[in-house]
Amino acid sequence: MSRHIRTFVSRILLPVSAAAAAWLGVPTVLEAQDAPTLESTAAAIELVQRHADFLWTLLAAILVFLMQAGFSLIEAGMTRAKNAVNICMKNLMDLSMGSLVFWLVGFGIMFGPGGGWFGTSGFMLSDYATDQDPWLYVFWIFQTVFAATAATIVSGAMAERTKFTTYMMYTVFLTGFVYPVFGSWAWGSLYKGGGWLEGLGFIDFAGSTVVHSVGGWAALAGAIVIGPRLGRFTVDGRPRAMPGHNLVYATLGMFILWFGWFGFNAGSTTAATMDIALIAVNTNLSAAAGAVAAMVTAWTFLKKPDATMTINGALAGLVGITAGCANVTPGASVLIGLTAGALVVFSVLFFDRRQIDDPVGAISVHGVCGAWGTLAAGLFNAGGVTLAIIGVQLVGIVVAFLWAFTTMFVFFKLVDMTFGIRVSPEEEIAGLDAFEHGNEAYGPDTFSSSAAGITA
Amino acid sequence: MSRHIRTFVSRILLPVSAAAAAWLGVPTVLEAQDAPTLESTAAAIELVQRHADFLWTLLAAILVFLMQAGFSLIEAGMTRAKNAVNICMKNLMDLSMGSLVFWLVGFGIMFGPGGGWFGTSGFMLSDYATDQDPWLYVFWIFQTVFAATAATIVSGAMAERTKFTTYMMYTVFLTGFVYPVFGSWAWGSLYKGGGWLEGLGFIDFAGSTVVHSVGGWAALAGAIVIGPRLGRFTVDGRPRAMPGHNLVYATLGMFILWFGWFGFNAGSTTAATMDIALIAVNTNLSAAAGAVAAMVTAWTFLKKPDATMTINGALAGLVGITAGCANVTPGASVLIGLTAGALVVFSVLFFDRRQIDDPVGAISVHGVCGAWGTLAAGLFNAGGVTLAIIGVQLVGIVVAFLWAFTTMFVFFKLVDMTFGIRVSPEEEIAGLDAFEHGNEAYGPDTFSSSAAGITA
Amino acid sequence: MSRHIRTFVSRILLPVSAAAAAWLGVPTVLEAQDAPTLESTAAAIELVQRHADFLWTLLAAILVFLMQAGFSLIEAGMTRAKNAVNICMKNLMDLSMGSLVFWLVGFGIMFGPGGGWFGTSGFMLSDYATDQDPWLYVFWIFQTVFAATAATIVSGAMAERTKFTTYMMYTVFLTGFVYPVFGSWAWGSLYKGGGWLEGLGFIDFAGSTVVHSVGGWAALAGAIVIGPRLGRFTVDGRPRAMPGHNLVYATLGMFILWFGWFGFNAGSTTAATMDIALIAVNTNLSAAAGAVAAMVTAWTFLKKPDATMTINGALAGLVGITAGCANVTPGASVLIGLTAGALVVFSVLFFDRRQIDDPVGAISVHGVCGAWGTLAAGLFNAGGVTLAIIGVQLVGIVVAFLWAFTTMFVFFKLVDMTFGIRVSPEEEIAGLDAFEHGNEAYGPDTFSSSAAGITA
Amino acid sequence: MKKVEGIIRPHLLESVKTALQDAGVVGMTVTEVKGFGRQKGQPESYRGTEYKVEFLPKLKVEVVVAEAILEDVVSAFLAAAKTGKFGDGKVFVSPLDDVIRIRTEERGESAI
Amino acid sequence: MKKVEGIIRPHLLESVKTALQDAGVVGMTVTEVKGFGRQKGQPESYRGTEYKVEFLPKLKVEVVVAEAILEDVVSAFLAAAKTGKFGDGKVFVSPLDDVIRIRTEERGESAI
Amino acid sequence: MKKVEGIIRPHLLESVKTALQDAGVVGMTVTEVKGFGRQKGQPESYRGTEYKVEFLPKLKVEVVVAEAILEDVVSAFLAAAKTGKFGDGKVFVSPLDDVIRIRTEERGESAI
Ligand SMILES: Nc1ncnc2c1ncn2[C@@H]1O[C@H](COP(=O)(O)OP(=O)(O)O)[C@@H](O)[C@H]1O
Ligand SMILES: Nc1ncnc2c1ncn2[C@@H]1O[C@H](COP(=O)(O)OP(=O)(O)O)[C@@H](O)[C@H]1O
Ligand SMILES: Nc1ncnc2c1ncn2[C@@H]1O[C@H](COP(=O)(O)OP(=O)(O)O)[C@@H](O)[C@H]1O
Repeated sequence: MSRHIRTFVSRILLPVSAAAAAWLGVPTVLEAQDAPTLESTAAAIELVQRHADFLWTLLAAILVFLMQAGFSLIEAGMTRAKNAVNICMKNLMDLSMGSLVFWLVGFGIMFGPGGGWFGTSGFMLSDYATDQDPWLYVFWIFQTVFAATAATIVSGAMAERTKFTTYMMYTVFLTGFVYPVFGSWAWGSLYKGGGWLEGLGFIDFAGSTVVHSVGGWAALAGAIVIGPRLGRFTVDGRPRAMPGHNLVYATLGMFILWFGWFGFNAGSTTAATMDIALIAVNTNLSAAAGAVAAMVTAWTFLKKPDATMTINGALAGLVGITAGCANVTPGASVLIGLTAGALVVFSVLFFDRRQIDDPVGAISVHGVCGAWGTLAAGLFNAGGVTLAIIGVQLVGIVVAFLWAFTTMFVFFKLVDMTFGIRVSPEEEIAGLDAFEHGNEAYGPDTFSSSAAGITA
Repeated sequence: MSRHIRTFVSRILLPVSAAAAAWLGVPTVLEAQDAPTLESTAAAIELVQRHADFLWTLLAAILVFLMQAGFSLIEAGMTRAKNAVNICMKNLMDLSMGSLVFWLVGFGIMFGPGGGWFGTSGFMLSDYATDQDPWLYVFWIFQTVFAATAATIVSGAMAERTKFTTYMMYTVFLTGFVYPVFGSWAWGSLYKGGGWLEGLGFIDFAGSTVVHSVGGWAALAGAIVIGPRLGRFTVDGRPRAMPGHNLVYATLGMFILWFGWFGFNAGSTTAATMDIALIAVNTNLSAAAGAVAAMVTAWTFLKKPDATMTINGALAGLVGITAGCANVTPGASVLIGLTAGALVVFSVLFFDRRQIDDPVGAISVHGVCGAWGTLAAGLFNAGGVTLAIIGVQLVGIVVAFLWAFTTMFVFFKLVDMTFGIRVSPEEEIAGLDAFEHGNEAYGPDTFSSSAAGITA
Repeated sequence: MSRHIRTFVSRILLPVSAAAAAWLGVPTVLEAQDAPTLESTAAAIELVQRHADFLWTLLAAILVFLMQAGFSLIEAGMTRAKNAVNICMKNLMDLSMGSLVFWLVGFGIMFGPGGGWFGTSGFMLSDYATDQDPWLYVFWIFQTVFAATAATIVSGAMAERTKFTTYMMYTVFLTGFVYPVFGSWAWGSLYKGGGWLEGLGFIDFAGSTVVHSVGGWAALAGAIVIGPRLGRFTVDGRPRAMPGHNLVYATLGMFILWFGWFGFNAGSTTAATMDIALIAVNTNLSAAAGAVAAMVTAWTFLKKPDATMTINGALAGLVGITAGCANVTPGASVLIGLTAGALVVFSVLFFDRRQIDDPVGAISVHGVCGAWGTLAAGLFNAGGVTLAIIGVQLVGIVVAFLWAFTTMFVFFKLVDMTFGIRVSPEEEIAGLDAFEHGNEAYGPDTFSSSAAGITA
Repeated sequence: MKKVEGIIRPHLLESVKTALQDAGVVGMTVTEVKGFGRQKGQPESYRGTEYKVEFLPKLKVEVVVAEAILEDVVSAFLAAAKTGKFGDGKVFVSPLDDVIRIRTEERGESAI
Repeated sequence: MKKVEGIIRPHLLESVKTALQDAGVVGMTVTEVKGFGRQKGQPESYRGTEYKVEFLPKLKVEVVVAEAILEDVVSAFLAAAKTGKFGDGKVFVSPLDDVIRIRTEERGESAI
Repeated sequence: MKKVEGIIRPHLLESVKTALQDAGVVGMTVTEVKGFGRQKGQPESYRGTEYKVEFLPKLKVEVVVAEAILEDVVSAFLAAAKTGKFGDGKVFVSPLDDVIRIRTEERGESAI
């Protein structure tokens, strides 16, 4: 943009940030005109640090943003080709609808001041008008991608059989109500809210419970209400394999999620500090340990090092360290990851045995390992562990389950009784892509070359 | 690298940046030897801010860089398997050739001082020798990935029928002449140039017009000159569906583009300021609104929520907010995105009806929505809107069309009359991968296992 | 996290970084209570710069992290579908096992103080307890992703025929011993070590030799010991084409690697300085030149612009500039890239002729071009070139080959004689996915829909 | 000996397989095919252009059988592949001169 | 009743389909196959190793018809699938004992 | 004229092709199929659920030949496709009424 526009921008819309022109060589963080004083210098330093905080928080948000692509790939890869378009659309809508809904209501409920139960103002970023503080913007985008992440967890667990319309109602309900309400209890004070749970000293640095368990328990409710995919279990209830259609997608998705998770965890400082180093180390070690543990567990109990279990293991390690990434040591992170990796394998088998069909293992990865991570954040607390700390952690874990599972179970039941939640067997067999979207993920190349076999 | 090398590097090649050794614990941004004075402190603060500006601008450039992968995926996914290698190679060459050509001539034309029409010096980064200011480097890389983006837009619109050699001539011509010349009119003053358009106060913060419309109108010229793919329209001119071969690629590509766009828009501050927060919020809201609007529009008018239209909608929202991302409010961004999302669907149908074959919708997304975004930057200007502002915006929109469409139309016509622009029908039917590159995107696995069916 | 937790975190675990609360508006980098003095201001400035250094180094590490996904895609894409899961699992284990092993022993060997041959302390991040300096954490994660990169290079060269168990032994051996030992010679002084090679003034800024050649020569040893894939060469020794199964994956992988390489090279400053600008420019120009040169070379000598060669060319340019990215000019970078791009094509043909089967060209890209890049860093040294400089570079190149090739050759031979290194012909024909992992990368969709053809 | 080819709906393969085994079939060969006929595909639309997929996914199940069990095999197809809706498919019975089992070089009925 | 199998070039399916319908065919089954014959593939090269793809993509169009329209069907193939260049393909006519429509269990000509 | 269909192991296509050419065959059509029979697949497991893949990848090689070389063609299959293990496959020989080469409209033996 031209210099003209930039200063214009700053003047009109944003608190004077003369630094915007730094590269032009003119002094900027300090008012050029008069000689620097100790006070002006001090203020300038704070301003530069503040710029760094904005930079880090925004970059972290951008990293978390890409996790949507990771979820799309892992979910599409671990399900069948005939439903790939539908999975992608669901993830895209979690993000798109989610962003709009969180802007309209979610953020206000989660971070607005309120009666202690949830926020009641600050909708549509209205606080900017009053405060003129751009921090609101960077904080909002960081929180928005978190909300979208919570929403997208359910998509995998209900894959291959859920009506697209119903799914969108769910997305609006979760990002607009269920997630922000619980969030206000644990994280409200990060902005203008304040919740009873954080008041107790609940430790959930980046959201093992607030984001992942809430999403995971919502997924559990959904999977129970909608029931398993046709043919997923034999008449006498034994599970039948229903292999995903592309494990390369699943692997790529896992790497992208791991990549984004550095922003998810380390970004939760929302400040450019040295704390981010330890957090990133813990995140990486726990994920690595999770992958190894899941692989070994699968190898031992299921004969082969199953790739999908190993992938789940890496994610389990990531979910597991999310709560405690800032208050445990690297050594503890390895233990947390190892446990999560083993746990996720048994959890997947458990839900299979209970005939709860979760094509991608979302319930086990996010729900179960989210709970484990929240507990571990207390158990391995570098500051020492007390019964009080453990107690508070358990309260948070239980409340999250009760809140998310109950509200979503009721919601899904109601929707099922009214609009219906599941597609017809005919559609399920043919695939949701054709019926819901009129698309096919993989064009019948022979039959489309020179559009043969197609009549306009 | 060893301490030895680092200081060596700084000494020989770069303006002293002692901070390079910060982590060694020795004071660095301040000259250690003598006690700090107010002046040295002030200078040090400026230096740290400058480091932050470099950091942000480079990171933004890196984000924009990845958009090349996004374009490759979206274009490959929305076309047929037999041309996937060709699409990938075209995108890789847009970036590779583009980088070299922009280094050789493009940058100088766009940002060098000149007679007002375009720059005439500063080729091959020659200014560094004179100024010794490394800002040139970071600014160059940021501008280079922008140029590559403009170039790659055309690749999708002319997909599945363009000669590879011809395509590379086009890339050189666009990144070396068409794009930088227009760029110098609107953005020249960002470095040492200066153009008449920015002089009028033209608002195009991150390039709805400079990058996207220019690329989009070039795409229109190309699509018209080369004509539709075989079988794309019936003899009586009705369009026939030619489904893309992988909508998962298309979705992943869209997410990667959205991801990179945060760097594209917020990075255009080329400074670590608080402005980046609002810009990122606007970018995200407009993209989300675009996706939702396109989906609803397709659902309403085309019966189903078509995935490819929804993907185009997200991109339409991104292109639409690019010009005004820094001078409109979040609320306005939502409106801009909603409009762009609806607009792109009708635009795609419009060009189909005119029998202009654009496999990926590049003309509608980048050309049409780029124009809309440029207008919107005036209409929703937070600083208030005047007829003058609108007038200038319209001038920019029209001039961009005249310049890009005309020059490229003539270019493509000339190339067509000389070298020929389109492959043979035989090649088009068999696919460009085999004929142009001697490759197949998807190895005939059965037939290649133990190399059966193949004779060396 | 709640304010409570944050300060808690800082207090317990991390050196006071009050800035963590910057966004709360309270002064932070300066102690608020007492008026600023020149000294406190100076210290505050250093602290902010330090924060920027942490930010950049961590972000660079995150970029490098994603290169694992790039390697997975390029290797999976250039091999056959029946081995895609195995390739993905190998890459995931390089990262996961690698992270754990490098934490346990590798880092200490590479950067711990020691008798000059390699480090002997600092295992499991133990130095943090003594120094309380979080720099260790950010430096560790940056170095860890480098180690994982070195490890993953071999995976491609030994693809489609190596036992999974054997591969994991290799990964542990390389990341735990071979890589860190050489690394200590060239880079030890970056932390607490110090090696004879850097003592001589060896220039390898980001690792053309330390990372890439070491990985490349290990790959050569592996490829020789394990021998070519069944059917790769005719009885009379002529190579037979064995096309990869997905060149779109390969292209995406290449873009992701290029993307990550900006972190790899520019991040090696491990400081937020202006040096990063030149480094990024050089990296981009060399990669671009490499791609173009490889394409032209293939076109000239192999009749067609082969996509896989062009992709190798971009990577060759990246490997080639890695050593000298900070001490050569942009013009020199273009020359280095052009040479690397041509070189890689002939190198691939050379190893083919010697019947050394390297499905992805890892030996040529990383080994050969790594050596070239290390030499070029001396030849094009902006500070001027002397015989001494060239001599030292050659010493480094030769020593790297002797060390990496010999140790790995012996290792692979021993493993082969004991556990066996290669899968059975039956398994090789059926594919490693089924036998090693019990998975198929691409679910037989028809045969899995409603689980037909499958009996639990 | 006869060759029986059944064109069936893909998702019914499992039950057809079982029915054929009950009828005494030990081996069969299955091919993914596209079928054109009375059954009309779900109208699809791509970027606003509607189109009918006229060639629908089917499976062709080929079984070589001895005359003796021919009728049982045909009935097995009818029993397992029938939904009563357009698109159930067809069974074709054609003559066969000889069968050879590659592994043992047996010929004729014993090779089936 | 006869079974007619035509091996054709993939991109000509549309016209062959139309020609067959004009000849009175209501149903057909199409399979993607690889053909080997006089037509030689475009020489390809992968990483510098040249190779000829000898097995080229073709479509096999199977139609079961009543004797009555056999000749029309054969001519339909000739009319719609012929380019005159190597690789146009072949038409095979073979005997058929019986046809059963699964949906209705009709047998013989009426089941076609 | 006869039609010979051989079901073989995919990786043996190359040798079968050569053997057939030696037997005088100039053209053939190959289809990727899934075979069910005595040979049992490698037991696989997906996320802990074991399953046997019963339908294994095979190739069907179709050749239309003149009676004269029928036996050589059959022996070619036996020679090139035999490993002696379960799953080698089968060769089916069936009658053929007519062959037409689309390119030249030749009919009968000369069209093969
Ligand atoms: N005359 C024919 N020749 C070959 N295949 C046929 C013929 N008629 C039908 N088919 C196959 O049978 C399938 C079902 O036929 P269709 O007419 O759709 O339903 P139905 O058999 O129930 O009348 C078609 O998709 C096609 O594969
Ligand atoms: N004897 C044969 N048996 C089976 N299929 C054959 C035979 N000869 C040719 N074909 C099929 O016909 C196709 C075209 O034959 P080809 O010899 O290439 O050209 P043309 O038929 O024009 O002489 C081949 O690709 C193959 O699929
Ligand atoms: N009766 C049959 N009809 C059709 N195809 C058959 C029949 N029996 C076997 N096949 C085919 O032959 C293949 C090999 O048969 P199988 O019984 O597994 O081994 P073998 O032929 O060595 O006894 C099977 O996979 C199947 O494709």
